[in-house]
Amino acid sequence: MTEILANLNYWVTIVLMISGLYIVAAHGNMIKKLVGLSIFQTSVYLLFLSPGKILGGTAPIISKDFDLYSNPLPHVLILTAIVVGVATIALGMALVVRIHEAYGTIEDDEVHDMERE
Amino acid sequence: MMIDIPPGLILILGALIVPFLKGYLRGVFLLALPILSSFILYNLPDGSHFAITAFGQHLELLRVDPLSRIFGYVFLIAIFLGIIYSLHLRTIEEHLSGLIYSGAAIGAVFAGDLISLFVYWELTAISSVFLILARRTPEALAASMRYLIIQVGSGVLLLAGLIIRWNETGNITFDHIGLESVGGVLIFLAFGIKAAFPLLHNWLQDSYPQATPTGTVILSAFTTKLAIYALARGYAGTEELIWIGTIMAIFPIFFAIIENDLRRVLAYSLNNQLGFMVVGIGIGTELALNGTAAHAFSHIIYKALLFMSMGAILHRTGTVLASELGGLYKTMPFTSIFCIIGAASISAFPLFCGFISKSMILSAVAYEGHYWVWILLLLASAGVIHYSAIKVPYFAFFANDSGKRPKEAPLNMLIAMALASILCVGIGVWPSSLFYILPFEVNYIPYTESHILSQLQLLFFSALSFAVLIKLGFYPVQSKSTIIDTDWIYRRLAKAVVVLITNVALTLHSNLFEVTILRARRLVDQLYKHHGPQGILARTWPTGSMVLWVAIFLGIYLLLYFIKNI
Amino acid sequence: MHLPALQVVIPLIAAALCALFRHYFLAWFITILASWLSFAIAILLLLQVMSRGVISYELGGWVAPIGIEYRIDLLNAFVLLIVSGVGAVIVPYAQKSISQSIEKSQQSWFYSMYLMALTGLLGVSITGDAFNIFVFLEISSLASYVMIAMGPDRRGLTAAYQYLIMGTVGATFIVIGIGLLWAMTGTLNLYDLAQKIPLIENSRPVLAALAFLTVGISLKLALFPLHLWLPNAYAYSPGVASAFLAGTATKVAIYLLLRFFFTVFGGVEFFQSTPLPEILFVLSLLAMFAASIVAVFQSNIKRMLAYSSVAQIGFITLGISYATEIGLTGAIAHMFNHAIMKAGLFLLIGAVMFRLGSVKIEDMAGIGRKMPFTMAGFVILGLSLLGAPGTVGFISKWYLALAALQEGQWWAVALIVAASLVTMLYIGRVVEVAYFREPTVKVDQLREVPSSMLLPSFLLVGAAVYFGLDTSLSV
Amino acid sequence: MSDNFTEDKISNSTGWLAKKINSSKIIWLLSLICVFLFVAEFFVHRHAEMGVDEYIGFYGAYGLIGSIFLVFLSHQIRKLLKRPEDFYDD
Repeated sequence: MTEILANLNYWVTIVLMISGLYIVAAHGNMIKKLVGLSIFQTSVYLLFLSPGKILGGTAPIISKDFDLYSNPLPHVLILTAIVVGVATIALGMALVVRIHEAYGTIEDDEVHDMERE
Repeated sequence: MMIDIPPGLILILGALIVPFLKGYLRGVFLLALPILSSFILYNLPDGSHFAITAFGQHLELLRVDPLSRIFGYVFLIAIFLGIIYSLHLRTIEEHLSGLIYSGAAIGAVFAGDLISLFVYWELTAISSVFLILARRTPEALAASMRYLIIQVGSGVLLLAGLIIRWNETGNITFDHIGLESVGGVLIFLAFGIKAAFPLLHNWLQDSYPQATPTGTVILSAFTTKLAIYALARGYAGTEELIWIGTIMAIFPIFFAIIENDLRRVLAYSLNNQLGFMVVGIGIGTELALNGTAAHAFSHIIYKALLFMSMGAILHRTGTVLASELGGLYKTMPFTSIFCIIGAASISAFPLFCGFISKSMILSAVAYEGHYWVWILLLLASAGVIHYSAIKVPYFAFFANDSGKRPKEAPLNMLIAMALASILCVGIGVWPSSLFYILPFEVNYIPYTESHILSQLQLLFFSALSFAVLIKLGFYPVQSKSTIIDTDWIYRRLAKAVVVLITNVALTLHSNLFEVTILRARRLVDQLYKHHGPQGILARTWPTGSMVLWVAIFLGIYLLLYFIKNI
Repeated sequence: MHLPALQVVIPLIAAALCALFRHYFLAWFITILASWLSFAIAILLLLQVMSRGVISYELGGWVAPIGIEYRIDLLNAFVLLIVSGVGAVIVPYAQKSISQSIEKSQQSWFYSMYLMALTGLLGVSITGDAFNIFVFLEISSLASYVMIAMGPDRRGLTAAYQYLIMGTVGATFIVIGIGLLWAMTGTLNLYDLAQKIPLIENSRPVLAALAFLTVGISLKLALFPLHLWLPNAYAYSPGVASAFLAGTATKVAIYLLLRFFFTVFGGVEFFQSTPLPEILFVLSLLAMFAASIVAVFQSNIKRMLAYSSVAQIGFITLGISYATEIGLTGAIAHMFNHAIMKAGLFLLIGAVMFRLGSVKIEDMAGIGRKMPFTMAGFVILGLSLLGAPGTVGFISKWYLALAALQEGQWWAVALIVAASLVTMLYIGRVVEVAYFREPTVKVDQLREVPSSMLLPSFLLVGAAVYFGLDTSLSV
Repeated sequence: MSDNFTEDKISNSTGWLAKKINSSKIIWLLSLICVFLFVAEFFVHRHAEMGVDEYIGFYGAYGLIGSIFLVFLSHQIRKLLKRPEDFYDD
């Protein structure tokens, strides 16, 4: 148990990752798929950020009062990754809107059936 | 002098100019090309002339020696005759393809290394297919595709063989190869396909009769004789060839006797004549190789002549089925005479060219003491007169009158046939003219009393049996039918197999993923039935299934990488 | 010199300009300027690398491994050349093609996206920073989704959506792999990673990272059977986008595969100690056959070419799976050659679409007589695709066969050849319809496409023949 | 189109060869030549190449019997291989 707790951040990452993928795979609703995708990406943010956190450390602003800082690099990276993620989801949503206009549905299998015809 | 221009290249480059010419100018230009090319070939001394370095290899593009020279000459004669024969055509595709095809064949003959041989080898395949396609019938289209696949396949084998050989020996010069190595065997097979070895032969009977009237004339000259040249160069004296050749000389006879399409009959007889040449290569003595070269030379001419006469009939009547023809001698007298000259040549009548060359091969067989081979080849010679020499002219021009009264062949066709006939008789009467260009010195006297007599006996008794069998009604009735040959294997059997496989593949492709997902889902279904009425389990979601595959793959990779680590 | 930075920055700024001005012709003009400039830069970079060796460029003056380093060696200089070359050749063609299929008001967006995709792909190839790779990959992917969605068919939308899901999953896998590596080593610089990984290369996180990277990159390069997003994406996008993506996107993914396996993960020895060569080998063969056979049965010619791409990628990964000098030479040569051939083929089919308004094979009966140049180009590139001597396709297949021989795998040579024969079947089908059928009424009224479309296509056709004869560059 | 050479075709035709009498004439002529060739063998010095061919009339007999054999064998083969004309219609 303590071992699980010690690596809690990784366990959360894995659970998020798997549930995100599961939603993408299992849900037919295109928006829900995007939600799953978003959760999946979120797990990555956690994966990057959590190792950078040092217990008792503070934000990496140099000051005389502190000598223990968190690693700033993951924050920089993940800010970028979040922007990318937002752009992806926004584009995905836009596509879903267009698909709804064109097909009248956003259920993956219904669209799939319409295309087959 | 323009010594260093490869003769084949002149034809190929010339072909590129043809589309820009019209009318008489085009005709003159077409005829000038082979003449110019022969002139250059005549002035080329023996030796290697045009070496370049490519693919990190030393390539000899133009190696002239007596063996390649005689094939070069006869190929030029053949394309010259072919051009005259096709001068009446308004379209240029056959001229173009014929020129490139013959140029490639000539290029291949003068190729001094296997890589340039391969390039020309494939070029003959690709350029010649248009001669069949130009017929523009669905059958021709299908036949041409089969032809192309087999021909390109031969080239591919050649490529594989040459790579292996290069790997083994580091040498790609085109000289004696032999069957000792894997590479040698593959190259042998590649040549064998083009030479129409038994069981590899059927592309010939399948495609040649489907080509245009002029196309078949040109086709008949190059591909197979190029293979004969290649075999003579690479595999002279290979014993296996003797038996391969003997079988080749015998088995087409049966098919030729029962075949109704006269151009197909000629295609089978082409195969039978190749058998004699292959035997000659297998014997491999100087006399035998001389005989092979001479036979290839005369064969190209008389077989072209026979195909020309059939082509003329096809041109005028639209058919060459024996069961549809007969009595044409009344309105096509010249064509019939030329056809008979061709027939006399192929059956090796004294005073015709076939007599000279076939005698050389038979004598070479006899001198080496191959008793059974000799007996069987004699049988094949007797058989030739049946299906090829008598059957073709008989059913086309005489036999029972079909009531068809076509016009005599166009003038250019007659001229081409006349020239070929003159060559047939000329070589038959003055064999020394042919002996002069043979690869080895000739000490052979074809015209001895004994030889003439035995040949005449063989021919006339055989002819008598034909006449009697026809009279008594024992000769197979010529009727519209399909005779199956080894093409059955790929047109029926293989087709069935391929259809099966592709069906399976297609079904797999479209269903495999979904089926797998479905199965996975069923499993999940049982485990997570309580997951509510959402009913994710009965449906298929393409995007979803893709993602699932990704996950599965991730799992597989993780597992494999970790296993490796343990 | 700031050439490495300019390589990426020029198309990026140009993309922004296109979006700002929103005038269709101006946008096209900016695009052509930017794409040819970056092509010129790529050539200059390749020449520099050839003469002076590896170029290292520190962005903003921050020293690696803290700053981002652009590092150009022969391999990625070559990839830059492919990407920018294909990108540059396509633009002149695009104007006519795009003006027909996309509304005027939307055209500047298309060009903007085109430039963004170019930026992303160039960035992926040039950068030496692992996270940077992810960012650029996403830039190019996002732009491609938009381009695909702009296709004339509504199926373009679903294709784009599917590609978006798959692409994002793939990119996320890659970034997970990168994250694990970073967690283990504390660096994101590829060359720094290469130093540190051998010390810990058998630890589980590193292997997990490798698995994530493998799957993610396989998805991006459409390695069978993770190719399912590709056929629709290529088939329903505008002709220009199909040509661009087919020529570049998968090639960059292959570059990534090479870079990660052979630079970051310690090269050939490590590669061969994993089961990857075997997996790659089997999947490549499956791709070569399964995808080719599927291509034979396609009625939509763009889908046919898309499946053919999957098969040709199989040829490339086959070469990689051997991990020998000849095998890799073959793979890289085929990467270059396939970029030329496929981009050219898609451009020519785009030309058919431009006139005929359809890409169904049966609608193309007799088109060879009406659009002789277009179809002649198609035939030449088709011959190249099946590996006829005298074309680029021959060179790369020659090397692949040699690589197989070096391993003593005669039967693999036979399979390579057999797969090429299947290629002949689908190319032959098009040739048959185009040349040996009587033209339909619709085809009979067609004219050849304008030279602004023909010339770029023939530039690629010419390249296919030229590099088939002069092999000094690609080999 | 008839499958065979029917009798009425022969009667319609006017050609020299088509007449039954003439076709008999040809057979007689051929037989005559054959006899002549056979007799000639006694006057010509025969140069045997393989052994069997020293027997008088070997070539003639072999030609006659050999070709009859070939034709009859073909008959049998045809029964095996003959298919309708549209067998391969694909």
